[in-house]
Amino acid sequence: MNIAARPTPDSLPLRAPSLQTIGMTKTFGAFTALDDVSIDVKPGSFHALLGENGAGKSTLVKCIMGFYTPEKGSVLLDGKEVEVRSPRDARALGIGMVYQQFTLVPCLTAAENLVISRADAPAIIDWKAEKQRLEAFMERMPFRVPLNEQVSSLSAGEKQKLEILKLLYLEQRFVILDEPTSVLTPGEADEVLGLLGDMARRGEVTVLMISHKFREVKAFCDSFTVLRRGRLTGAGDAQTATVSEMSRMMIGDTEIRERAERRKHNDTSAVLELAGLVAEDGEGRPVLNAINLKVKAGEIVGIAGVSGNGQSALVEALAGQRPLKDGAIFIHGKPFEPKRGDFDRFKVFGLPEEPLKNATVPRMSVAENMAFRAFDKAPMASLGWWLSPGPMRRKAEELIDRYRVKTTSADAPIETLSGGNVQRAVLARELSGDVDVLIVANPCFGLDFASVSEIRSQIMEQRNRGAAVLLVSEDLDEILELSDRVAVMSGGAIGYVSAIEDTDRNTIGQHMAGH
Amino acid sequence: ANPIVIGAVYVGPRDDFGWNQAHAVAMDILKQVPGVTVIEEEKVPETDAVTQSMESMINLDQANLILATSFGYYSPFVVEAAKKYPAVQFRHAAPLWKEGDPKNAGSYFCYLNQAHYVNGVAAGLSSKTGKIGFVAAKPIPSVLSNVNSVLLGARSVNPNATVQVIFTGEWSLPVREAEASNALIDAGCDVITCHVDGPKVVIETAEARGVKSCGHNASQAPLAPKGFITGAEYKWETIYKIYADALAAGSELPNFIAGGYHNDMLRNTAYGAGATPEAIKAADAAIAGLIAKKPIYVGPLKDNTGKIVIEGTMDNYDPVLDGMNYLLEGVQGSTT
Amino acid sequence: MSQADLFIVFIALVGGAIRVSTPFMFVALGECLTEKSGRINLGLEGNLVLGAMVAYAGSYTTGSPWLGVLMAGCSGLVLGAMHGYICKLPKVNDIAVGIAFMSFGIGLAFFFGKPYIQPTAPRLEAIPLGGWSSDPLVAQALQVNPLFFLGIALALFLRWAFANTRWGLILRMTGDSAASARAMGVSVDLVRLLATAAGGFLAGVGGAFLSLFYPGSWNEGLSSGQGLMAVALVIFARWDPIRCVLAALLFGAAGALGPSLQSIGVSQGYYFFNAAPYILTLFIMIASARSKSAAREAPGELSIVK
Amino acid sequence: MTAVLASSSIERGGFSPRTIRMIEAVIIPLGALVASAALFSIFLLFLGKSPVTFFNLIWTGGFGSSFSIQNTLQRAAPLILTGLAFAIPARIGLTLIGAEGALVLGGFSAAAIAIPLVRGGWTPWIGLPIMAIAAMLVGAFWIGLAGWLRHYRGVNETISSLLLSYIAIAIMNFFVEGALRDPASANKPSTMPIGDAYRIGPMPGTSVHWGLAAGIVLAAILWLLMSRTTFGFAARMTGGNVRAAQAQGLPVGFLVVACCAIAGACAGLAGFFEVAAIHGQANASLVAGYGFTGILVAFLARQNPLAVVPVAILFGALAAAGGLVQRRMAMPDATVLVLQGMIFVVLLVSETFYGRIPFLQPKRAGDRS
Ligand SMILES: Nc1ncnc2c1ncn2[C@@H]1O[C@H](COP(=O)(O)OP(=O)(O)OP(=O)(O)O)[C@@H](O)[C@H]1O
Ligand SMILES: Nc1ncnc2c1ncn2[C@@H]1O[C@H](COP(=O)(O)OP(=O)(O)OP(=O)(O)O)[C@@H](O)[C@H]1O
Ligand SMILES: [Mg+2]
Ligand SMILES: [Mg+2]
Repeated sequence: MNIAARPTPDSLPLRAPSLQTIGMTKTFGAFTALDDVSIDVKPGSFHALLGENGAGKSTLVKCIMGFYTPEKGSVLLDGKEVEVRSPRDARALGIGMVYQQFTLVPCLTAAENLVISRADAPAIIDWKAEKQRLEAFMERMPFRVPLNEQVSSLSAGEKQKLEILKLLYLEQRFVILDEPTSVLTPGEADEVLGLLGDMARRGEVTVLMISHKFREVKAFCDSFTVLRRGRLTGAGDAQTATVSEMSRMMIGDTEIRERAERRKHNDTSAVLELAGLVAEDGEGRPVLNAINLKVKAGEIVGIAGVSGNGQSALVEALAGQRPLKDGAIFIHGKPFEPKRGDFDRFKVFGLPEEPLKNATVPRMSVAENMAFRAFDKAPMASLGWWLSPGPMRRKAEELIDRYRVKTTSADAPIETLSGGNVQRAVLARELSGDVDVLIVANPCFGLDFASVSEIRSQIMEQRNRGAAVLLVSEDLDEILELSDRVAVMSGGAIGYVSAIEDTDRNTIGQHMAGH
Repeated sequence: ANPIVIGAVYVGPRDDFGWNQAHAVAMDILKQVPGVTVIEEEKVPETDAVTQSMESMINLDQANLILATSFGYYSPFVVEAAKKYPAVQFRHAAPLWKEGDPKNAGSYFCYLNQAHYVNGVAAGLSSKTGKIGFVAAKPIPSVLSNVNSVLLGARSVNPNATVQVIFTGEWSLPVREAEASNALIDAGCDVITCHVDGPKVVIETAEARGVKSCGHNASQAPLAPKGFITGAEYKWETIYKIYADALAAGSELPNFIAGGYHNDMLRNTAYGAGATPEAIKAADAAIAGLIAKKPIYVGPLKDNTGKIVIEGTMDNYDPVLDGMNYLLEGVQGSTT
Repeated sequence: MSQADLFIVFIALVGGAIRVSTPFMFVALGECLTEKSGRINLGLEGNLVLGAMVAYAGSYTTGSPWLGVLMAGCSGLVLGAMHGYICKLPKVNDIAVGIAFMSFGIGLAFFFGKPYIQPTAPRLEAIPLGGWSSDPLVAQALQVNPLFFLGIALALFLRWAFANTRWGLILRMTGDSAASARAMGVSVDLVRLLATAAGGFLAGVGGAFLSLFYPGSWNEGLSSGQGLMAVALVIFARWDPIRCVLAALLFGAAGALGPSLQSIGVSQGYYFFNAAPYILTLFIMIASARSKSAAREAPGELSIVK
Repeated sequence: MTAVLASSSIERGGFSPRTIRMIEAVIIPLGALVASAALFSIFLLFLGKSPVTFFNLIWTGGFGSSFSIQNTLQRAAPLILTGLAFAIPARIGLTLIGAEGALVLGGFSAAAIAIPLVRGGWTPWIGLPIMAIAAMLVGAFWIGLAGWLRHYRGVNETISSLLLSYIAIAIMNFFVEGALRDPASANKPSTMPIGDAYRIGPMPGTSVHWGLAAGIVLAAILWLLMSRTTFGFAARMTGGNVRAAQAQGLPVGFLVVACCAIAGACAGLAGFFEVAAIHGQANASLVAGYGFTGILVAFLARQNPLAVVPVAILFGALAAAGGLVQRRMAMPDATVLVLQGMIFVVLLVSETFYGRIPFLQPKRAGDRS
C-alpha cells in the first residue's frame, strides 16, 4: 500500500484520523512488555499516554509505528484495520513519531534532514527548488529553525522543534510524541504544545503524546490512557480527571515516599566557589564566560537555563571532562582540581546527566560500575592496588538492595539495565559515601514521577545533612521545588542569581531567555 | 645406500624471475638422480623460521642434505643446525663457509659479477649516451661488485661510460623499483640493469620507456623483446650436477665450491634485439677472456670519492673483493 | 643542487604523484564510501592484492586488460560484500573482520596467483598527455593512465553525490546516526553492505592498476601495504573524496622523492627519503589533528572515532 | 521505606552470568575451529586434494611429535608478546597496529647497547638484563609516543602507529647499514654480533627459546594487572567510557600512555629475544611481520591476555605445519594463508553467538511469574 504520492508541502490535508489499537501484546523473550492493550484516540484529539518508567508506553507506540511486530493485536486507522510492518508503512499511512531520542542526523543540515525524510525524496536533489519550497513551508510555521546549519550545531530546543517540523513537513496526520518536552524550556514547551493543540482543534492532526508531566497533560490534552506494567489501567478525559486519579492508575496503590523536610541551616560558609571559569568548545568558541558562583553548606543552588547555554559545559568542567581555559574552583577555600585525589579529599560527588553516557561503562558489570568511587580504597583494594572482587560484589549487592536497582545479577553488564535503573545505580554509588559537595545534572530526565520524587528526596537529604549541592536542571519545576537559590545561565554566563523566595517562574523565564 | 632426501629452502617464491627461480630451475638436475627425492619450501624468511623448516625437513621427512639458498640463512641458522645434526649435510649458497665451521656444512657460490662485467661491455657499446642505470637493493659487497663490474665492463669499451645507481633499500619492492627505473631513465640513462630479487619490474619498465636493459639472475629476455641486450645468469646446475654425481657415487660432497666463467658456473643470456653487433662481438670476447681468467679489477682504481681502493691487479676470485664497500670512480651514487 | 636538478626532482614528484597515486586513490575513495556509511573496512589491502592478481589473470586469459579491471573490481566486490554481511551480525567487530579479510584476500591471491607470475599479460595503455612538450621528461611524466582520470572523476562524482542525491544523503545519514536511519525506515545493514561492497569494488580496481599499469606485473611482493596506508589516508583526508585524492597525490609524490633525489646524486640517508611519505603524513597529522573542524567531519557511527 | 518498584532487585535463574561466560568462552571458539576446518575441507575438495591428508599433516606438523610441538612453541613465542602488545591498548580502547615497529626498534636497541657491554667484557648476567630493559624502554617509548599523540594531540593512534612502524624500520635500516654496521656482516648488513656468551640458549630439555616462558609469564602478569589491580580496573574504565573515567577523576592521559608503553615494552621484549635468542645481532630480518600477526592473535583472543597464549600457539602450529603441507602435498605456501584467513573470519563470525546461545540465557529481570 503506497499512499506516498506526495501532496505538495503547501496543502495540509484537512482530516485528522482516529486510531485504535486492539489487544496489542508484545513480548521480549520471556518478558511481556505489552499485555492485551487496547486504546482509542479520537480524531482531532490531543491524547496523553501515561505510565511509569518501563510501563510499555514506548513499546506500544513503537508497535503502532511498525518498529516492533506485536505478537497479537491490530491497529485501526479511521476504523479500518491497517497493516504496519515498518516505519515506512506508518509514514505512508500518515502516522509519524517524534522519538524519545532525537532521530535527526547530526552531520546533515536541517534542510537535508527535512528533504531526506520524505519518502519520495528525488534521486537527484535540486537544491534551489527545494530550498524555495522549504522557505515557503517555514513561512507558515509558528517556529523556525535555521535551515542551513548542521544539526549538530543546533541547540536541543531547536532540534526538538525541527523534529516536530519534520512531521508537519511530511504531512503526518497522526502525530506521536514520546516525551517531547523533556529538552524544552517551559516557555518553549508551551509554545510547541500550544501550536499542536491548535492544529488538533482545527482537525488537522491527531496527537498522541507520551508524558510524565501532569502539568502539560492538564494544560493541553483532552483525553488520556494509562499503562501500568504492560497493561491498560485506565483512560478518560484529561480535563475532568484529577492528578491524583491519574497517578493512582499509574502506580497502583503503592505509597509514594514522603519528601524529606527542608531543614534550616545556620552555617553560611561557602563550600564550593567557582571563580571566573572560562572554557571553550571543540571548535574554540567560548562556552563558559567567567562563571562566578558560591554554594554554601546545606544549600541547593539550582542552575536554570535553556539547554545549550553552557550548563553541560559547566558540569563537564567540574567533573574534569572539559579543560578550563581560565578561572579556578575552590572548596572550603582551597583550590580544587577535578582529579581523583581531590574528589576524595573534598568529598565531591556527582550525578551527571545521561548517566549511561557520562557515568558508567556500559559493558562493565553493575558491581564494577558501582565500585567506581571506591575500587582503589580499602576494603576493595588492598595495598592500594590489589583488587578484591569479594568486597566489591558484597557492596554492590547491598547497594542494589538498598536502592532497589532492578538487575538480573550484580554481574550483568550495566548496559542491560533500563534507563531508570542505570540512574539509580549511579545514584547509589555517588550518594553512598559522606558527601560534602554534590553536583547533579538533570537527575530526573525521563524518569517517572515515583522515581523522580525518590531521587529528589535523596538530593534533599544530602542538603539537609549539610552538603553543598549544585543542581543543573532544564526542568524549571525541579529547580523551583528543590533550590534554595537559583542562578540562571544564558550565553555561557550567569546573568541572574536570587534566593528562591524572592523570585518567580516568570522572572526566571525572562532571564533564561536572556533578558 | 640410504635413500637420499634433499631439502631445498628458498627465501622467496620459486618463480620470481630471479634468484629463487634460478635455484629452483637448477634443482631439476638433482631431481633426476635416481634414488634422490627433492623436497622444497618457499618463502621461508631469514629468521628462526628457517631453522624450524630445516629441522622439520630432517625430523619429519628424513632429509639428509639441506640446500639453503639465501644469504642470510647461514649465520647463525645453518651453522647451528649443522652442529645439532652432524649426520646431515648442509650446503649454503654464498661464500661463507670457512675452516673451523662444521664439517657437515659447506658453501657453493658463483661470482655473478663476471657476467655483469659482460653486461657492462655489451651495454657500453649498445648505449648511445654512455649512461647506464643500475637499480640496486642494498649497498652490500655482492651488489657493489656487480655495479662496479658493470662500470669496468662498460669502460673497457667506452672510457666515458658512467653508471648511475639507485638503492631501493629492500630486496623486493616493485613500486619503488619501478620508480627508481623511471628516475634513472629521466636522468638520461639509456640502459638499465639491476640487482634486486625479482628484476621483472625493472626490465619491463625499461622496455615500456623504450630504453635498453640488461638482466640479472635468470633470463628476462622474453620480457623485453625490443630492448634486451643480455643478462647475467647463474648456472647453478653445474654445481648441482657435481653434488648429484657425488651423491650417485656415494662420495662426500665438497665443502666449498666457487666459480665463475672459467669453470662454467655462469652464463650470459642470449643476446636480444637491444644488443648491437659490435656489442655482441665485444661481449663474446670478454667472455672468452673471463674463461681464461682475465682479471676484471686492474689497478690502480679509485672510488668515487677519489680514494685509491685497489692498488694492483686483483684475481677475479680474490677474497678481498668479497668485502667490497665502495663504488668506483665513474659510478654516481653513494654507499651510505 | 642546480636549477636543472631541481627541475628533475620536481618533474619526478609530479610524475610520481600521477604514477603512484592511483591505487591509493581508488582504495581511499572506496574506503571513504564505506566509512561514510559508518563501517570501517581495514581489509582493503586484501582486496587490492586480490584485485591485482585477478586483473592480471583476467587480462592474460581474456586478452583484454579492461575485462581484467572489471574482474578485479568484482573480486573486490565479493570480498567487500562478505565483510559487509558479516559485520551486520551483532557483536562482530568490523576492524577485526577487516584484518581477517586482509589476510584471507592476500592468501587467496597468492594461492591462485601462482600460475600467473610468469606469463605476460596485456597491460592498460597510457594516454600521452605530454605530447605538447618537447621535453622528454615532461612528456614521460604526463603518460597518464586512464584509471587516474577515472579516479579523479569518481572523487568529484562522490563529492557531488554525497550532497545532492538521495543515495548520498541516505549514506551519510546511516554513517552518522544509525538510529535516525532506522527510524526513517532505511535498512542500515543493507546500506552498509552496499557501501562496503562498492568500496571493495573500487579497491579491487586499485589493485588492477598495480598489476596492469604500474609497476605492471603480478607477483607476490607487488603491494607493499598500499591498501593499508590508503585506509589510513581516509582518516587523514577526513572523509572528503577530494581530499582523499589530494592525500593520494601527496603520498605518491612523497614516494617519488627518494629515488629522484638519488638520481641527482643526493643519496645520504636514502632510507629516510624512502620513508618520506610516512614521515610527512605523520607530521601533517600532528599539525592538523587538533584543528577545530576535525571532529565534526567524522561519521558519528564509525567505531574508530567513537 | 516502602518499595516503589515492587519487584525484588535481583532475580536469579539458570546459570550465573559468570558461568555462562566461561562456558561460552570454551564452546564458541571450538565450534568455530571445527566450522572453519569444514569450510577449508570443501575448499580442498574443490581443488581435488584430500582434506584427511591435509589435516593429518597439520596435526603432524603442529603437534604430532615432540619436535613438532617444539617447532610450534618456538614460532608461537614472539606472537604471544606481540599479541599482548595489541591486546593491552585495546583494553583501553586503542587500536594500535604498530607493534612491528616497537619490536624492530627494541631488538635493534638491544643489539646496539650490547656492543659496549660485550666489548667491555660485562658478564651476561648483567648485560642481558640491560639489553632486555633497553629493548623494553625503547619499545615502550615508541608505542607510548603513539598513545601520547593520541591523548594530547588528538592524532588517530591507528594511523600514527602504522606510520611509526615504517619509520622505525627506516631508522633500524639506517643504522644497521650505516653507523652501527659490522664490517664483517658483508652481504647481510647487521650490527656487531653479541657473541655466544650473550646468546640465550634454549630452555632446558627443549629447543624452544626463553621468549616462550617470558611470553607466558608476562601474559599471566598482564592478565592479573588488567583484571585484578586498580590500574587494570581504571584502564578498563577508560577503555569502556572515557567520559565516565574522567568524571571519576582518573588520570586518563597517564593510563593511555602507560598502557601503550606496556604494549611497547612487550613488543620490545619480543625484539630482544629475536636478537638474543635467534639472530645474535640486529638486521633486516627483524622485520618478520610478527607485529602484524600479533594483531590477529589478540583479536582472536578477544583481547584477553591469557587467551593470547593458546591462540599464539595455534598460529605457531599452522606456521609449523605449513612447510610440511608444501613439501608433502605440493601445495603452495599460500595454502596456510588461506586456511588462516578462513579461521579468522569464522572465529570472528562466532563472536556473534556470545550471549545468544538460547539454552544458556538467564531469565530477564522484571519477568512476571
Ligand atoms: N544491551 C542490552 N541487553 C539486554 N537488555 C537490554 C539492553 N539494553 C536495554 N535492555 C533492556 O531494554 C529495556 C529498555 O530500556 P530503556 O532504557 O528504554 O527502559 P525504560 O523503559 O526507559 O525504563 P526506565 O524506566 O528504567 O527508564 C530495559 O529493560 C533493559 O533491561
Ligand atoms: N528491545 C527490548 N528488549 C527487551 N525488553 C524491552 C525492549 N524494549 C522495552 N523492553 C522492556 O519493555 C518494558 C516497557 O518498555 P517501554 O520502553 O515501552 O517503557 P516506557 O513506558 O516507554 O518507559 P519510559 O517512560 O521510561 O520511556 C520495559 O520494562 C523494558 O524493560
Ligand atoms: Mg519510553
Ligand atoms: Mg526511560
